[in-house]
Amino acid sequence: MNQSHSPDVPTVYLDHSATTPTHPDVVRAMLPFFTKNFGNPSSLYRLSDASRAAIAAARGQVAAALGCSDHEIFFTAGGTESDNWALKGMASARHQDGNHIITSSIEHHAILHTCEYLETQGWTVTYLPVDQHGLVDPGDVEAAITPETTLISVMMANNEVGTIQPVREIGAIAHDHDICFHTDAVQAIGHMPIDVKAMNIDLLSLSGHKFFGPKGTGALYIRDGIRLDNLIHGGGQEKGHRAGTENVPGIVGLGAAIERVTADITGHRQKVGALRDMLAQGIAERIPDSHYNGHPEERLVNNAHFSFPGLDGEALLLLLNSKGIYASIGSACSSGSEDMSHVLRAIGVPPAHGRSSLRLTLGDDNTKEEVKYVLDVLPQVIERLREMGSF
Amino acid sequence: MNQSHSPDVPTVYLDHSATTPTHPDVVRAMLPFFTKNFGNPSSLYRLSDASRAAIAAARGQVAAALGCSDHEIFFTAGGTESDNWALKGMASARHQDGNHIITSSIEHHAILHTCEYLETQGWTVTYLPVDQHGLVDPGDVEAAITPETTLISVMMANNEVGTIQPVREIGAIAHDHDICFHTDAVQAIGHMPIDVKAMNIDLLSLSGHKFFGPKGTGALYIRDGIRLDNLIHGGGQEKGHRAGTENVPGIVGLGAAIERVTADITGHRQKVGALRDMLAQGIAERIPDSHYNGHPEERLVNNAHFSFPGLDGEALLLLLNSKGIYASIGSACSSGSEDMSHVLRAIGVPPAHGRSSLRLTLGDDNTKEEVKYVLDVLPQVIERLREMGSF
Amino acid sequence: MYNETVMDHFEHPRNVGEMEDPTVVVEVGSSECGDRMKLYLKIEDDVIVDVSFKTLGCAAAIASSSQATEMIKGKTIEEAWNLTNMDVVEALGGLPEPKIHCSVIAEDAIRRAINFYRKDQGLEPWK
Amino acid sequence: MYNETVMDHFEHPRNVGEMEDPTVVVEVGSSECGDRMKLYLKIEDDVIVDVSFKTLGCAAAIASSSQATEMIKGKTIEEAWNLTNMDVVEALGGLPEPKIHCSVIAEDAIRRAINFYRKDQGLEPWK
Ligand SMILES: Cc1ncc(COP(=O)(O)O)c(C=O)c1O
Ligand SMILES: Cc1ncc(COP(=O)(O)O)c(C=O)c1O
Repeated sequence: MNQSHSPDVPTVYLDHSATTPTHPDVVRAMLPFFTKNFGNPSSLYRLSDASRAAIAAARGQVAAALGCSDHEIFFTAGGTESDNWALKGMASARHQDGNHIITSSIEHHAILHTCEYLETQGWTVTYLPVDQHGLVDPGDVEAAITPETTLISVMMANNEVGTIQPVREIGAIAHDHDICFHTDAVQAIGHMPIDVKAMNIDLLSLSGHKFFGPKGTGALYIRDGIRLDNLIHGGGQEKGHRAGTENVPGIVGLGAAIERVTADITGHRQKVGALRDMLAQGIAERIPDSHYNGHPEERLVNNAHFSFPGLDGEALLLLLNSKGIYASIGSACSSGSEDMSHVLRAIGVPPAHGRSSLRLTLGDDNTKEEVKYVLDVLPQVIERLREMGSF
Repeated sequence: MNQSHSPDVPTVYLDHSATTPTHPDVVRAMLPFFTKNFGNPSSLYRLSDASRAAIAAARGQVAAALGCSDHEIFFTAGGTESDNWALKGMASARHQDGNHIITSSIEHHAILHTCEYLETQGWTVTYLPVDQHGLVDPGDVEAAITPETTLISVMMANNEVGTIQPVREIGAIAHDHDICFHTDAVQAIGHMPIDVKAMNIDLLSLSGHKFFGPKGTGALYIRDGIRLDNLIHGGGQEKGHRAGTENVPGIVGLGAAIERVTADITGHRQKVGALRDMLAQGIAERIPDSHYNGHPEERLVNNAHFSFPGLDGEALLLLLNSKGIYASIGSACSSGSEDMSHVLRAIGVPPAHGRSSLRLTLGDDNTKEEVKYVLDVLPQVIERLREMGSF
Repeated sequence: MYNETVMDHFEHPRNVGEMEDPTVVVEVGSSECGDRMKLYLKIEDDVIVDVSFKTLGCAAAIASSSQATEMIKGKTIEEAWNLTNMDVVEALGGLPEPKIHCSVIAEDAIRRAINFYRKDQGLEPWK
Repeated sequence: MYNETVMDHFEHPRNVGEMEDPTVVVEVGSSECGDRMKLYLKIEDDVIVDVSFKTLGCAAAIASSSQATEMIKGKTIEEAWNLTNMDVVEALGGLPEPKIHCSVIAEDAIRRAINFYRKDQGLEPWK
């Protein structure tokens, strides 16, 4: 447990799906590119050789993590930009072939709001339902396909309840129908092995700050032969596909971070999986009327998501905060039941459960001790809030 | 002069318009937000207070530099994104009012290629000519206005020849006709005082790495009351106008850098102006058949742009490189006369001059000694190349 | 996100709990966000001599409940009637804009309780 | 951007300059990018015994000129005729894709010079 604001309160960060600290090794890799090797990669002179070489190396690191070729990787400013580019770029490039997009109802807003925007521009979008565990049924994907369908976008793993989708099967269906398949893998990187070829993926989004890389960095994998219109026009960077002076330190950090976090996925899964199971089982045992949301097995190895009816999630979050525990809620009070998280609504969580939900997402930097501390504090805090709210 | 690759060759960086090193103070300001204050600004807990406060402070720093309110500043991933957002967002928001855009023929590709894209989407674009010094005539702006015109975009200062446009007059004309006025001020920040209100600017783009801030950071000023469609859809960041987890260290760096570089613009103009004049006069005196491009007075205080007919600019650049001098060419050989820089073509530079052009852009980190070194080396190098190419 | 006064009232809410022998008890719910509050008043000679509450709600709802109960303790029912949710927000030193509505539940509960009391006394409810 | 061999030929070009008493001199220009090259050959018994050049062009054009002149020195005109720009690029260890065309000027100049020479000798130009 780290040092924290007040001497006797520990700091237990359990919100790795929101963001992660940039790993010190990653920061170290980035530093020379701020001050020393600062040359614009587009410049011809020797000073810029280091920038160019560093970008090429980072491209290789990302490609290696996904099982693709270097030239299939394009750097962006984050997962949101990658998602926007994939959807708008593909919709636009294939608008002559059709105007129908299929996605799921539990995508991140970066996908959903982009789809809603495309709907205002003449596209039709099917938002597939999910079962109570958050799973998309590949049969539903197949059934939703029309002659107008040009793009299917289904996330690899959900950011709230952690459910992992049958991406390979969905990709195969897409390809059977000559439809492009995009997956938002922002939450998946580092937590499960990814091979874009074997998984039938044409486009894949990722975001650096979700795996101990820097914020404001991301990438889009674009399979060879897939033609995408540009999202951001201007200079000839990224082989003319994504304009703007390259964020060299950020790209270096993204590369270092993805290499680091994919170096030993098996070990990570064992370690973090054990902590998560200890946490989830401990909660189930100690806290009455607790409900585990998401899929029992097909879920992110670091995700535990619960509802504790009889209290408000935000209040829970803030009391945990005062105990040095940082977590996330499924749905904010200001939004209330009507605005309950679209994910919880889609998996059929009742409003009273939805407003009382808590997401705990672990990382390699968490320890058994920390989990024990949470299992100590959480039941007390929940009991206190339930007592105050029961009548 | 800094230490460099080989012990006896100095390093003289004269390409500040391409990019700048991130200032050590700026890096220092950024560092805590990678590892310590890494919380997602959207998270409710105390850990994220520092991120939120830092973003608010940076917004204030940018606003102070431009003379606007904090809530008129929106962070982006660079000048290119800001330009794309301004043009596409405004074109789209006002498409009911008209489909005509006015810009100049010497804008950066971030503007020109975005305009070309908009042309494929049904917009009409007028590319105004400039005089031999690179100036847009406000009369031409007025004459180009049609009832369909919804947006005028003219850069504050040109990135190649440094010409400063009569932005205030153009803005006044735009407002007389109820047309939105955008200016790309990427090259201007720190080199001249800017007051968006007095200068009649509705939208302004800037990019951090041009003024000793980090690459991959930028901002768009959106005047109160101006409605712009979003470019990047997703989460509710930037008050719902620009989605994506905030690049907190980058934003902090941008704020620190703009505060630093606008703290003493008068002093900067005196210091760098003197160096630039020493350089330009020295070149004019020592190098026969040299041609100073751009405007004699209305130009960026750090910009010197020359043509040296009888040689190739890239060859010149590389020989300078081997002497430790880093500069930029107006137009690359691989492109040749047909593809001569659109800016040089627009100001009527003949192809033989265009291919032999050199841009030297100074910064506060340059010294008199360095300028002397350049004035020593440049004539020799030019003579050698001219000798090799004269017959 | 919340200021220190709000956090203090949230972490250490005043007047929490049930009350023996209250003069009046009401339960109100906000349909907007599902918050619920139970308010107990002990009233003597039109003066609120004791008050307690229970709330299921976010930090803003709990802090507003706590602050509001502090503000009406010892006051006449007329004074309590005139307390608005914005008075409570002000006393808390402000709430984030999207959380303002969470303070309405306390005002609601107090007015509803006062009118219950008045009806009990055979008086017209206030409007 | 350029490899070391290219940079070496560019910074220290071989065979630069005018030649006294050349057998043949040609001047060629690339309309594509405005490069120009002047090539001097001294030919004895169909063997290129000396060569020099001047070039106005980018680093790739200068390095290609230098490399090409090295490759034809001492060679028969037939051998020189068969030298292609890609041979030069290969000898240089490669050029960036958009710079390949800059190596064509040297091949052009050599072939043009050889045919001048052959015409001088009353022979048919090669194709
Ligand atoms: C599944 C998913 N997609 C997309 C995003 C957007 O990524 P970013 O905020 O880095 O742009 C996130 C995280 O915020 C996410 O969890
Ligand atoms: C005038 C101008 N506009 C826009 C840009 C684009 O900025 P960035 O490359 O940081 O996206 C640049 C610099 O590259 C520029 O000089």
